[in-house]
Amino acid sequence: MTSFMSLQAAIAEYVQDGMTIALEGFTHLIPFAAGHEIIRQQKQQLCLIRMTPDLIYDQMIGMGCARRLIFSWGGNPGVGTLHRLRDAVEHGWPHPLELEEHSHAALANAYAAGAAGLPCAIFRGYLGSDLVGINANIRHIQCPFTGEQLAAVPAVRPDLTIIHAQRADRSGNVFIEGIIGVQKEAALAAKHVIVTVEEIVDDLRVPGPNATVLPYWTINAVVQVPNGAYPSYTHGYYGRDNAFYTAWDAIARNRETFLAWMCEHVLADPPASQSE
Amino acid sequence: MTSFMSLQAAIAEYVQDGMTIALEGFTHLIPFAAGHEIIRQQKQQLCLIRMTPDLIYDQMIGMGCARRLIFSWGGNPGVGTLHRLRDAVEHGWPHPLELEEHSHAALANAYAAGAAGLPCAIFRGYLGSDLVGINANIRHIQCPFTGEQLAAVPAVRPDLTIIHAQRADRSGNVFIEGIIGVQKEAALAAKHVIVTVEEIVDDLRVPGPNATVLPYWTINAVVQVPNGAYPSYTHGYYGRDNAFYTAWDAIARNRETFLAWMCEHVLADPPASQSE
Amino acid sequence: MEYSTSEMMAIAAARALSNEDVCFVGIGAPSEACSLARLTHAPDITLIYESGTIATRPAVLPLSIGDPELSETALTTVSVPEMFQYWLQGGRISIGFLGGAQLDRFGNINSSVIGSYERPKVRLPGGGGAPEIASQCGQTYIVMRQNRRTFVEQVDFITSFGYGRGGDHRQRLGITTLGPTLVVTDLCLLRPEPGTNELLVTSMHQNVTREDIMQNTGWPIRFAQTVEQTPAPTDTELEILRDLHARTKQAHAGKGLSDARAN
Amino acid sequence: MEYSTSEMMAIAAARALSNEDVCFVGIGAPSEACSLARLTHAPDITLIYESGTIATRPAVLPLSIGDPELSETALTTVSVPEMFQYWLQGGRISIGFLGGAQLDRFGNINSSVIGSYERPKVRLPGGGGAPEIASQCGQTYIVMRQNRRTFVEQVDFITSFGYGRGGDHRQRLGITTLGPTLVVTDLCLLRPEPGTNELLVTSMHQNVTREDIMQNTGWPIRFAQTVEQTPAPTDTELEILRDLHARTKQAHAGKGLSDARAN
Repeated sequence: MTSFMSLQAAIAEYVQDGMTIALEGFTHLIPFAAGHEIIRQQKQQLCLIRMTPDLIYDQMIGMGCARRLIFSWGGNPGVGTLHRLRDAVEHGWPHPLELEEHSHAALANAYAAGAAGLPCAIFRGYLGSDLVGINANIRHIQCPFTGEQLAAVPAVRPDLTIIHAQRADRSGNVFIEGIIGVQKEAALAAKHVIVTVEEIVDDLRVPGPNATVLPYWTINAVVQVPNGAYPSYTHGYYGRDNAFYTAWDAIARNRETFLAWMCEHVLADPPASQSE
Repeated sequence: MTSFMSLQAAIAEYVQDGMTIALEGFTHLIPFAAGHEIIRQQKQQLCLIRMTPDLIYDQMIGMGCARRLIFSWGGNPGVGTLHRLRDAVEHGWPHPLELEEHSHAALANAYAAGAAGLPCAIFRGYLGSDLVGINANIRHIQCPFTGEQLAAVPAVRPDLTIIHAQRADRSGNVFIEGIIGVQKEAALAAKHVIVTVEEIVDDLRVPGPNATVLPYWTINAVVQVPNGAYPSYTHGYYGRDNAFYTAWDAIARNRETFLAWMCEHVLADPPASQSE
Repeated sequence: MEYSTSEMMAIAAARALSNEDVCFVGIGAPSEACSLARLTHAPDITLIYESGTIATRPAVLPLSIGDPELSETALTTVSVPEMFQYWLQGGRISIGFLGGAQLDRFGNINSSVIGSYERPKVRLPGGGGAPEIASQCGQTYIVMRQNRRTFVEQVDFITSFGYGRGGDHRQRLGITTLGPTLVVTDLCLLRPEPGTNELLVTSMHQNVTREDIMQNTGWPIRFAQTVEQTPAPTDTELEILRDLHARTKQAHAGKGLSDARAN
Repeated sequence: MEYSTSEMMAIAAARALSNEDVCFVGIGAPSEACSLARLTHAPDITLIYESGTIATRPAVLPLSIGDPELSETALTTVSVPEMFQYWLQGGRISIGFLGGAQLDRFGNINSSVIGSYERPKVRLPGGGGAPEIASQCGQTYIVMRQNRRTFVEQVDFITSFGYGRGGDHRQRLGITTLGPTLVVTDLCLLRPEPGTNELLVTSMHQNVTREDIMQNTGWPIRFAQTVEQTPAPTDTELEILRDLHARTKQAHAGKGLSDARAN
């Protein structure tokens, strides 16, 4: 059942050191504000899951929140690599980071299996790829009808999933549209769910009978955070700050400029996404 | 790629005796007009797949089109049994009918596996049910991570799927909304696809970015058939004729009244769904 | 007010539901009970139909599992594969409602065939969603009329597993949900006996005797140590139920194509 | 008109596409080639991005795989699991576009690590959708700049399988799709040799010599019996490509929150 909470209270209540958590959003609707609050509350030793770690996990890794990362593509989209992720993997700064690396198909199926209450997902994947050799969580089963070998990966079942969405109604039902990614699956796969939303409204204003809605009884905390996905975006509310994504490359390239930026924009102040 | 065709031409081109075909639509959007055309063209020895055979398969079975039925619930919803289906199973009239019986969960997963190009679907199903003993297509696999036994069923891959939808645009892209059932999966699982639609329009008028749309290159034939789902219904166009569903029980109860009704309403005339 | 045994059955089933429940609803008696609960003491109950409609609020009883009324009043409607994958198998449903043609003392249900499977005397509609509703909902409630054809010594076919042969049979199959914790009939309420999981009569409806129940049960039925008496339907319950049926009857009559198109 | 080698690469890749293709598009060079094809000779080409956008028609190049432009102009947008299940694995994509950090003579691609996997010299972003794009699309086109760091004797890690060790290696793994049938670089076009499936140079861009290609390849590269010359970009191709880049540059500059909210 849902409670309406402040972001600070929701993160304090649902995020504990050492947990396995997923902040999902496939380019769109990335819950940046929630990630920043995790950094401010200095959560540590987290096992982070995300298909595309993006800037938000680069920041969390660089600030020492993570011990392990389960992912399928770890770059700055269209710009280059994630320097803080690389520094953690290549040089152990600020902590060594264990990687569990998958393909998108594998991780998308693993979230779907989690949502479906299954222990594993099967798919026709990883054929000929060296990823099979470096990830013990890629195994195989045989189809009992055709004999074909299929790849299997364990279901993703985070302790907590955090997503950002367009809006919630006053019961806590949440509406999401645009590039919906794996957010529904990530939410339904998790033990607990926090949803940050642009607004809380009387009428959810869904566009049709098949709109993507998470009922209030699938969510633990709804938090109103206008611009909570910035510099990612919220379809129908604001666009992606591609200029900032490009600028991040220089900011994150060395440790000093990174820390200075985090101090100024995340630690010291209320986050940009909430102050505007 | 799509062609716009008449119903008669589409059925003549894509339905051959002995084929495995699925006419899907979960209560909503059942392609009655297409089923009636199959009856008029006296197609035979079909292997029919449908989660809920409903009146349309009762009619097709009673008129001798079918040799085999793959299904998960074979009743007249809220009314009772399907008398023609029963007569075929219990007394072999007009032909004996082989049954492959599943649960809804199994068949829904099997369609999804077909759409996903997999040879089988796995799910946590049939626990303790005698259905396991009477259907050789219910097998098991072991999760390679937890050791749990999971049920497996072969993917459904029809030679042809026929569905009914609200509308198509002039390229042949199809929009569907309301109770969408397994229609998308059934279409994407099939080798060929016929879609009957209420109307063909310049602008598809989708309600939002995540509307259920089948692109034209997934469909072989688009056929305009106003009221093509009647006495089932089309959300946004016309309602379900519950009175007719109730009346069907008496019509179908014996062979003579059934045949007389079919002669009058399906064989002799252009179907009600097209004449109005 | 006077009332029928069917009305008593629907009202007794409705009373077992609460505002917090997320119910997987079947057509017929289950639909009636769930709608009645929503219109009386449980206005916020979440009703889900296997057609994919989530949190639906129909004003009339649907004839089918996918009537227009269901999707038109739902919070949202998902595909059928999603319904069975993310919602039912995903463990999101607290109560599943089941009926059937035959029931045995351990809550196993037959909705497939009377007679042998290969040469059935009566070919019934089949399981539909029931085999997985029986194992995947938090618990199940069964609603059925009680007589010697329906309450049998041994079901001809186990379509949906209850407690199997009793005891921990469920657990031994790896099923973690509670199973049929309540059976509501036109005569009484039954609940599984702790330990054996045999269904015992725990409450008898007004004017029903032990003799009535024994005569209408195909096995030597047992009664709980304390058997309660089911409170009679209140006037409010009966009025709301009858209004619902009146609205339903009107809605289902003559919804022909020409009618619909005139709207 | 004068043109750069990058422009030649994009234009050569675009020319390989047709109106009937259903393309799984990656960011960067693939996106450029696909958009250019759509804006020139293949207006009805279907472009699909792994973010779930189907039949998208962006006016500018997206920076990311999930820019707003993509879903705003798409026929429809599906979830990411559905994209990988029904559309990619379902066999609906005719052409997958791939890039990478390293390529070998059999079209195997590394986009994971330079050096060893456990102690990488450079940790690259990883495979993303590529491992399954490589095996599940009807065929794949690879677009990469060609030099001794990218065209290597042996890739450090096979992220996405091409022809493995050549010959029928693909078939032996049960892969039924064609694999990398075309590689487009800033110097030339390469195609697999029938039988061995070793990549051979089949067309050289204007003003490129065999010596240039050999010096920029980390293995003893072979040339097809007949090597064509890639036609130079036309003025129209160049103008449309440059317009696209100009629009893109403007769109990506200063799309801050305040800007966006002013809209």
